[in-house]
Parts: sequence; C-alpha cells; structure tokens
Amino acid sequence: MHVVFYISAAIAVAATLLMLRQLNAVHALIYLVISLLAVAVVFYTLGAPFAAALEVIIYAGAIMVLFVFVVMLLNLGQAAIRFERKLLGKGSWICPAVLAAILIAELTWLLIEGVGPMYPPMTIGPVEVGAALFGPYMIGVELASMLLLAGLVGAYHIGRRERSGPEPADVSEEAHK
Amino acid sequence: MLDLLWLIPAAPFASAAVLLLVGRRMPRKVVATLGVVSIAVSAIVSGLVAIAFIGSPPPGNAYDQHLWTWIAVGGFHPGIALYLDPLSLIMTLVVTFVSFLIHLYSTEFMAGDEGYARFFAYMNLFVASMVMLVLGDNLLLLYLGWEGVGLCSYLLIGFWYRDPANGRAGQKAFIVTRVGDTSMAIGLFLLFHMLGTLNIQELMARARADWPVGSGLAIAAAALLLGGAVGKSAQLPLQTWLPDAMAGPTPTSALIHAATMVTAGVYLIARTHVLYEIAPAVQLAVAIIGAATLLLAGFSALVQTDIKRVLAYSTISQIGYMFLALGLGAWSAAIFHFMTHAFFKALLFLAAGIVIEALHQEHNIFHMGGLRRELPVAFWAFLAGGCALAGLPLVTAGSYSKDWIIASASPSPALWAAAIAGVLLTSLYTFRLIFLVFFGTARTPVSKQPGVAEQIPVWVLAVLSIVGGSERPAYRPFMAHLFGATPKPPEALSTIAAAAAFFTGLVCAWYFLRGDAPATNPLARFWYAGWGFDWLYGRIFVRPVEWAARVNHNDVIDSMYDGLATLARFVWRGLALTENGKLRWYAAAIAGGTLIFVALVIFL
Amino acid sequence: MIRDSLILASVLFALGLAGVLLRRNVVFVLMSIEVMLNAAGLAFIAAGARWQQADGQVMFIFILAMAAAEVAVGLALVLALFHHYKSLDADEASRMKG
Amino acid sequence: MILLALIAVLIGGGMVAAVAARWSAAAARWISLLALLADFGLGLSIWVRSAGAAGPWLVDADYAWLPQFGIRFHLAVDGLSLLLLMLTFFLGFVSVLASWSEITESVGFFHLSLLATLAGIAAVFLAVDLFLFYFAWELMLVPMYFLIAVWGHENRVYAAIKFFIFTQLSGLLMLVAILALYFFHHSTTGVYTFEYADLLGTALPPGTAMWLMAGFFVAFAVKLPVVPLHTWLPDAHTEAPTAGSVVLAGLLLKTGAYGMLRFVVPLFPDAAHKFAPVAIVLGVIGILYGAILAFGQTDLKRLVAYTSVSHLGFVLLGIFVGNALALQGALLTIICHGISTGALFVLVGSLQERIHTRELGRMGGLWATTPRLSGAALFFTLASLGLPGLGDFVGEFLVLLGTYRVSIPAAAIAACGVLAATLYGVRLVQRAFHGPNVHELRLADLAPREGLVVTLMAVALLWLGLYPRPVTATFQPAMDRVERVALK
Repeated sequence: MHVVFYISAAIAVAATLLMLRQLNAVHALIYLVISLLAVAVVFYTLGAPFAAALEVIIYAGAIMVLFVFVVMLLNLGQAAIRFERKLLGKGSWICPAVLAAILIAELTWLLIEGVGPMYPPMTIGPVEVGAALFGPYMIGVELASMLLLAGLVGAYHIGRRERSGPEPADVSEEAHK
Repeated sequence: MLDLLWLIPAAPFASAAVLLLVGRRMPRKVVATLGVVSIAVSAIVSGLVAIAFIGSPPPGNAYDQHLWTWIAVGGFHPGIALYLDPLSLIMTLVVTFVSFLIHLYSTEFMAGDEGYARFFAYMNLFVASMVMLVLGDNLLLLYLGWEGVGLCSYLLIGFWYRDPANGRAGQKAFIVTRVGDTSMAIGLFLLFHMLGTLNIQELMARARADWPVGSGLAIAAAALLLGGAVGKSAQLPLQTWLPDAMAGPTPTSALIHAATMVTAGVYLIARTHVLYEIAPAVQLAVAIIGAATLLLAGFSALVQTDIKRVLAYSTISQIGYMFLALGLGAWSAAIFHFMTHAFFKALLFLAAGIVIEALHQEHNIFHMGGLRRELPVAFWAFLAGGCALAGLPLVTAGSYSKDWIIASASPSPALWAAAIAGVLLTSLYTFRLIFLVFFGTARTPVSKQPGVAEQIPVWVLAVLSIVGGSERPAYRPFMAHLFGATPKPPEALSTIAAAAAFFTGLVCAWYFLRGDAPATNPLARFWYAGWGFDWLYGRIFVRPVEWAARVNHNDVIDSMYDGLATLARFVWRGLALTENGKLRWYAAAIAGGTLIFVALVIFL
Repeated sequence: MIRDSLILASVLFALGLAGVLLRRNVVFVLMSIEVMLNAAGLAFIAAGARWQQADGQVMFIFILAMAAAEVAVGLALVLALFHHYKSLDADEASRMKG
Repeated sequence: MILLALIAVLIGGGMVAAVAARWSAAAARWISLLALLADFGLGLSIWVRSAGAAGPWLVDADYAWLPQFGIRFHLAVDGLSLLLLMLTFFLGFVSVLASWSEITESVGFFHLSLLATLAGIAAVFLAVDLFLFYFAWELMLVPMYFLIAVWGHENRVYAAIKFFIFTQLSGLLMLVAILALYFFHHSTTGVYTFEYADLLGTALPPGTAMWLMAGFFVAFAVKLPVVPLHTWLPDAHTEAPTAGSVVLAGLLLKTGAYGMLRFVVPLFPDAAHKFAPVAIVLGVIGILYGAILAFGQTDLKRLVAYTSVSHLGFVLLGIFVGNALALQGALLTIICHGISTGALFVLVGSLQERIHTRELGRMGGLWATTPRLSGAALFFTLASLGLPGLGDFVGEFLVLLGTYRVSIPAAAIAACGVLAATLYGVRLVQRAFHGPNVHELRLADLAPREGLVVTLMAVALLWLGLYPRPVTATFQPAMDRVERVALK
C-alpha cells in the first residue's frame, strides 16, 4: 500500500506541474485528469474507497467533461496557443513559484512539528459515510443541494443573458420564421 | 413721599419701552409729550422726595427702598433696591432736572428728524439708566445703570446711523468705556469675594472694618473701580472716546456731558470714597489723573476748530477737576463742581446747538463770527455759561465750585499749580471760542432763530449757572455735609490766584487767539489730535485685534481637521491603487496575506 | 503516511495557487482552482483517516458539490467573458472594476 | 407616565404632521405647533406641581427594557432637566414658527425630522439609564443630519457630514466609557446595571477614572463645543435651515453642558476635580477664541455661530469651577444663550429669506427699511454681549463671580471675553443695520408671526435678566448635589 501511495502521490504532483506549463487547454485538461485519478488512488490507500470512487466519477468524469465541453465551445486553435505563449511571459513564473514554495515550506513545517501520533489507516466504507451524511450532516446536505440549485440557476442565467444580445436575438427570430 | 422713589427711574423706563415698541406709529406731538412728561415726572418726584427727605430726614439720613431680590444664589443676593442719601439725592435732582430741560429743548431741536420717537426713547432710557446708576443700593445695580448709560451713549452718538463715521464714534464710545467696565467688573468680583456682599453701604462698612489703611486688597479694589470710573468719565488714559462722541445730536452731547454718563465715574468714586480713604495710593493716583487730564484736555481744547469738540475737551478738563477734588478727599467739592458743571455745560451745549442749527449744521468756529447780534439768545447764554465755565469770580457758580477745589489742593503745590494753570487754560479756550463765534465779522448767514422750547431751557440754565453756586444757606451746609466732613473754606490766596488766571486768560484770548485761521504749527496739530492717543491705541490695540481676526478668518483649527481629511484622502488614493480589478493581483494578495498569517502562527 | 498525504495536499494546494497566479487564461485559472479544491479534499480525507471517522469523507463530498457548482458558474462566466471581450485574458476583465 | 408622554407627543405629532402634509402643509405646521405647545404645557404643569418636592427626582418613570443586561427605560426629571426640557419645547415652538415660510419642500418630513430631533433631545434630558441616554444621544443626530443635509443652504452636505462625523466619533468614545463603567461596576458589586443612581458611587482606580471621564468629556466637549473640537459648529450652524440653527445652538449644544453636569462631574468627581484646571483653561480659551473669530467673520450666520463658541466657553468654565455661583451662572447662561442666540438665528434667517444672502457686505443701513427687525436684532445682540438687565448678563456675571473664587487670572481673562463680545456685537449691528443703505434694499419688515416669536423671546430674556429667581430656585437642589460632589 505504501508504495502505491507514494507512486500515485508522485504522479499527482508531476501531472499537476505539467498541467501548469501546458499551452494547449485540452492537453492541460488531460494532465489534470491524470492528477485527479492519482489522487483517487491516494484516497483509496487512505482507506476511503467511496471518496476515491466519487473522485473518479464526479471529478475526473463529470466536471472535467464540463471543461472539455467549454474548451470545445470556445473553439480555440493554434492561435490560442500562440496567444497563450504570449501571455506566459518569461519571468512570470518567479513570483508564483516563490509564493508556492514558501507555502509548501510553511505547511510542511507545521505538519512535521505539530502532528501527534498516527493511527494506521482504516477503511471507512460507503455505509459509514452514508450514515454520517444523512445523520448529523443532514443540514449540510440540504445546504449543498441548495448550493447546487443556485449554481444551476446562476450558470443558466449568466449563459442566457449573453445569448439574448441583439445578434443572437435576430438569429432566433429567423429560426422562428 | 419717599416711597415714590421707584417712580424716578420707572417713569422714563416705561416711556422708553412704549416709545420703542409703538413710537413709530405715534404722532410726533404724542411722542414729544410722552418723552418730556416722563422726565418731568421723574424731576417732580425727585423734587418731592428731596423736600420730604430734607424736611424730615429718615433715620440714619438714608432711605432704602427694596423692590425685589434680583438674584439669590449661594450667598449672593443683590436686590433691585434703591438707596437714597444726600449724595444720591443731589445727583438725582440734578440729573432729572437738567435732563428735563434738555428733553424740552430736544422737542424743537429734533423736530424734523425721522427718528423722532427713537431719539426720545433712547434719551429716556439714558436718563433712566443714569438714575438707576445713582440710586442703586448695590454695585451690581449700579453696574446695570452703568452699562445702560454706555449703551445709550452708543445708540445716541450713532443716532444718525446713515453716516458710518457716526457709527464709528458710537462704537468707540461703547468699546472704550467697556474697557473700563471690564476693570470695574473685576473689581466687583474682588469686592464680593473678599467682603461677601455688593451692597454699597455694607461693603463700605466691612471694608473699613476688615482692611487696614494701605492694604493691598483695598488698593487693588480701588484701582479696579477707578478703571471703570476713568472709562466712563473720559479721564486719562481712556479719554479718547469723548471728543468723537460729538457725532451725536447736540442734545445728546448735552445729556452725556452735563447730566449723565461722564459724571458717573465721579459719582462712583464719591460713592465708594471709603475705599479710597483706605487706599491713599490710589487716591493720589485719582488726583494725579485728574490734574493731568485737566491740563491735557485744556491744551487740546485750545486748538480745536469744531465748536462741539472745544466743549468736549472742556468737559474732559472739568471732569479732571472733579477727579482732582476726589483725589484730594474733597468729596463735597467734587459733587458741588459736578452740579455747577451740569448747569453750565448743558447751557453751553444747548446754546451751541442753537448756533449750529442757525448756521445749517456748521460746526467750524472759523466759519462763524459776529453772531452777537444775530443770535442774542445764544450769545447771552454762551456768555453766562462761558463765564461759569471759566470761573468769573464772585459772580458765577463755576467760580465757587472751582475755588473750593483749588483751595483743597493747596497742601500740594504741584496739584495746586496744575489747578491754577487749568483755570488759565479754561479761560483762554472759553473766550477764544466766544470771541471767534460771537465777535468779529459774520461769515455764515443765520437762517433760524430758536423757538420757545429751546429758549426756556437755555434761560433757566443760564440763571442756574450764575446763581447755582452762591452762598445760599439752604444748601451750602447740605452740600458740605454730604460726606460728614466739613470742607476747607476757600482761601484768599487761591481765590485771588484763580481770579488772576481768569482775567489773564480773558485778555490773552482777546489779543492772541482771535486769528482767522486755526494754528498749524506741529504742537497745535499734536494737541488738535488729542496728544496722539488715538494713533497710539490704534497701533497697540485696534490693529492687532483686526489683524488677528483677519488672519484667522478661516479658523486655523479647522484647517487642522482639513489636514486630517487630506491625509485620509491620501491614504484612500493609495489603497485605491490596489483595487485595480486584476484577478490575479487579488489572488496574490490573498495568498500573501495567508502566508503572513501562517507564518505568524508558526513563529509566534 | 497520513502526514505524507497532508504534505501532498499542501504541495498540490501550493501548485494550484501557483497556477492561479501564473496563468492569465481564465480556463487555466479555473483548472488550478480545481486543483486547490481537490487538495483541500485530500486534506479532509487524510484527517478522516487519522481519526478513523467518516466525517472527513462527508466533508469531501461537500467540497465535491461545491466544486461542481463552482465549475458550472465559473465556466458560464468564462463563456460570458469570452463573448464580451473576445479574449480569455483575466486581466482584460479588469475593466469591470467599479 | 407624563414623562413618556412628553416624548410620545413629539414623535406622534411628528408622524401625524408627516402624514397630514400630504394634504396640507399648513396642517403639518399647526400639528407640530400644537404638539410642542402641549408638551410645553405638560412641562409647566410638572414645574408648578413639583415646586418644593423632596427627593432627587421630581417625577420618575421606570420601565423594564432589556432586564437581562440591566438596561431599563428609566426617565426622570429634576430641576436641571425640567428647565432644559422647557427650553427644548420653547425653542421647538419657535423653530416651527420660524420655518413657517422658509420650508416649502417636503414639509411633512421636515416637521417629522424636527420633532424627532426634539424628541431625541428631550429623551437625552430625561434619561437616567446610561444605555438609554446613549441611545437617545445617538438618535437625535440622525434627524438633525437630515435637517441640515436636506433643507440646508449651499454647502449643506459637507456641513452635515462634518457634523455627523464629529458627534458620532465622540459619541463612540462615550459608549466605550459607558461600557467600561458598566463592567467595572459589575466587577466590584457583581451587578450588571446601567442605572445612573447605581453607577454614581462606583469605585474606580484613579487612572481608570481619568480615562473614563475623558471619554465622557470628549463626547460632551464636541457638543458643547470646547475649542479645539468646535470646528463642526460654524459649518453646521451656517448651513442648517433656521430651525436647524435654532435647535443646534439652543439645544444640541446644551446637551453637552447637561452631560457634563449630569455625568462627568458626578460620576468621576475626583478625576473631574483633577481635570478642572485644564477645563478652565479650555473654557477661557474658548471664550476669547470664539469672540475673535466672530469678530472676523463676514457671514452673518457664521458670526453668530462663533459667538456660541464664545458663550459656551462660559458654560464650561462655570461647570468646572464648580461652586454654587458658577454652576448657577452656567445654567442661566445655557438657558439665556439658547434664547438669545436662537433669536439671532431666527432674525438672520428671516433676513436671508428677504435678501437671499448672509454676507455682511451685501447688507447695510437696514434700519431704514426694516426698523422692527433691526431693533430686534439690536436687542438680542445686546443680550448676547452681556448687557445687564438681560438674561445672559446674569449668567455670565455669576460664572465670573464664581470663577474669581477659584482662579483670579481666569476670571480676569474671561471678563475680557465680555469686552470682545462688544467688538463683534457692535460690528454686527454696524455692518448690517446701521450705515448707509448702499444696496438700496427695500424689504418687508417683520411679519406678525415673526414678531410674535421675537417678542416671546425678548420677554423671556428680560424676565431672566431681571427676575431669574424662579429659575435659579428650580436649579438649586440639582446644583447642590453637583456642588456637594464637586467639593467632596
């Protein structure tokens, strides 16, 4: 298990790094999916099979598909890659890298200094999770559902308003005819 | 009879109130009647009160009428109460009677003026305040009258308000006298703090009991009160307002100079003379101020060209005599001179008013001349008043009162010499005035002869100026014992010296001072400008205050708060720069902030 | 191992943050945010494993729901932005500042 | 009950007036007038009935409000607050009459704001629960802000915001001090209470007492105003409509003085005693500084506003001198200054209505065309410069008399302040009413309504100047208590 954990952790970090320096959005997405899948394996090694499954299904599956749709909708070609190269200036990585390095250092320092004795991971299956989710966290579930509804409405609203501009309106009128 | 005392101030107060409120809608006849009758009531009541008082003197030779308690706070309870003793009686009599004559005169003098009702209202208020000042039984009530006179002088000097110069003169009078009043107010605080009352009689008794002669507190109190007296009576160093006060209508000048206002200082010192007896240093200062003022004003009077300014300086000079007498402890002499001065100075002003009116508001004596025949009333009145003023020996009232003062000064050669020099000066400027105005050739045609209402007061006052001071057994002892001390009998030497000075002045005036044009040498100009006091005060006091007000027009402190606002705006500008709308900038800021907080958690 | 997984979460979070700061393209920014959210989820899972409780996973599920909603709205915004500015440069949108 | 009614009548009247203004502006005005008249009558009845009443309060009304925090809706009057209430209603009456023709826009809201301000002020004078006091203190600012910002003159928004910031910030300091006092009281007695009577004897370490006193002092000093904190006042007074200026000068400033007398001195007697020399110096500076600034102004309303700074210096002086004479003098000054300055603002307001300017340079010689107005202005100017026989003189003289016992230099310098008052007073009269009528103004003289206002105020001043004893006698018990504390 340990070996699997470390290998998948290394894959996750590497895939994320590669994602960051990609110019093509679709390539970046693929690296992101890889990173997410690696993290799913990490979940599994941590004794959370249900979470691992969700990670694969929802994150790497549903959400990423959404990204793919959008990237395709935007129809970015070679021009986009050139544009992207222009945006990514020579020294632009220095400041984020420094910030990220400091953050990693600080958090690692905290974890090395402050964490108490560790228990070996124990598998917690969907049953326990379901019991907790619909037991003490009922309100949270309701709130999450409302959040999703709000997200749905919001996304629809934002997308719709852009389409009710003058030109699309003409198109729709013609379509009616 | 004595319980009618309250009517003396009340009648003119009431009349003033009525005239102020509804006077503009009343016919002139009613206004004049009300204005004069109210003073007449005062005068008659004071006469009746005087008869009652002298006929059957109340116990202690004083009568106290308590009307109501004014203030009652923590041991301080001055009353609205009137106090009548020989001193306040003689003052009241003179004030009300002379004021009555001046009011009568005004009915004709002011006949054409649009502010007729306002004029009589102010005049009535003036008399009422003066009577209040005289009759008040405590210093606070006296202060009420004191400020009231100051106010009325301001209103009346600036009566013809359309000319800003008149307004300035009124303001000057008000402000300068208020400088003195402030000193007096502090004196009141001191007296109350140390002696626990402001009732004059109690105050005097306690002062005599508590303070040894020459004690510091007595000197301070007397000096502070003297400050007030000097302001109101136009003595050095606060004399500058009086010559300018001539901007008011002539009856006003008569009222200010003869009956009210300027004599208030003399009255105050006479009233509180116990204090000055305890503080001999201040008393000496009073004498020196009087002597210096009488000389200074005499020289200034010698070179004036405005008929009223000559009289104004002569008033300052004559009040100087009264101060001299007060300073010498000759209280009765001072009051005696006040009385005769009231008669002849009122007479001179009223006569001057006739002259001015007759010559179309001409004030310059070098444009007059030869009026002896055209205006005989004015001439004879002026002659009577002038002789009384200069002190024609044996005949006029003024000579008696002045001789008394000079005789009192005989122990001190310097003061005595000043008094004699004063007589010479008085004689010089008086006869210079008479010769220039009534002799020589006529330069301006006469357009108006005085009517009855103007003539009656003039004649009455002329008679009083002549006979008011002779040795009448009825009131000479009364006068003499006002203060419970017998006066020095006039000495032969003083009388002769004064007479000699008088005649020298008369002759010199005839030979040397009848020139056609005013003297223009630097000394004359210096005297003409009142010894440069106005210039000096302008530099020392007026300009700095005006400068401060102008510089600080916008309030320095406010600009400090404005600085605070500017600072806030500056900081806002700086912070607004960070709000640049760049998403990544915000994210970096959040990240940076997080890093700092985590670092704080780690390292603290 | 749990500590290491937390360190992994930190590293992923930091990388996501770096991505947000580095990229000007909003699509990439959104992807980086996904990485950061995922890292947070990992931290919850690790904490749940540490205490051997189900709560960690519950929290992960909430984060998942939130990420879904966020992506939906975020991508809608990306589309709107692209239609409006004809560009995916996030700094272009700074003209929106009020 | 009657105390609650005092406030309720004002608020109710204001609301009814606001509603009635939809149909008729005149109705709104009459309703406001009647409400104030009713309150004045109630105040008078309290005064008459309570003459010689024993106990600290003449009337006391105590209701539970938030008992779990020790907050009570506790209203009470003693002689001090009663007379200030009477002044409130009187000046409220005056300001309604004064704005009769000046205010033509949003008449209903205007009267609501005015009456709400007055209700807040009345509540300030009535409250003896510190929390309620603070509540009322902040509440009166809001409608006052509207009065300035909506119906004011050219620069009204600036002035309104400045006013609000100054008073609000200083009020927060007071809130901090009140809360600190509340917790200190709890830590020593174990009782949470905002009740004035209970907090009176709270034992405080001297340093703390000084700080808490400073918190209260600053709040009241801004209102009073004490000199370095006064700069909101000229702007607010100048830009406010007439009614606003009257209420500001006549009442709002007085809440500061009231607070000093009611809270600063009794709650922190030792600290106040230690602080007194500073306050006396501040008072004297205020007297002279305000007078000199008034002398330099060319805006008539601003001039009058600065005279307030000068006069309230006397009040501060009187309060911190702390003997019977000075305290009574300070109170009389409060009342008389409210009337005389209020009247001056009414007159300046009616002048501005006629010539649409406040610049002295655009006036001159007005006596010829408006003798009644000019005469009235002269009268109140004289009152303001301390002419004996009018109310202000008695107050200022007593303050100075009392001050002399404590500090001779302070009394002497403050007396020069009276002299400085002469300077600006005669300057005002000269520039506006005397002199030639260079601008050839022909104006309508005071209307009967304005005449009535002015006459009422003049009579009140004469009464206070010649027979102030009913007023001083009413103040006496309250002042005795303050004096006892101050001497202790």
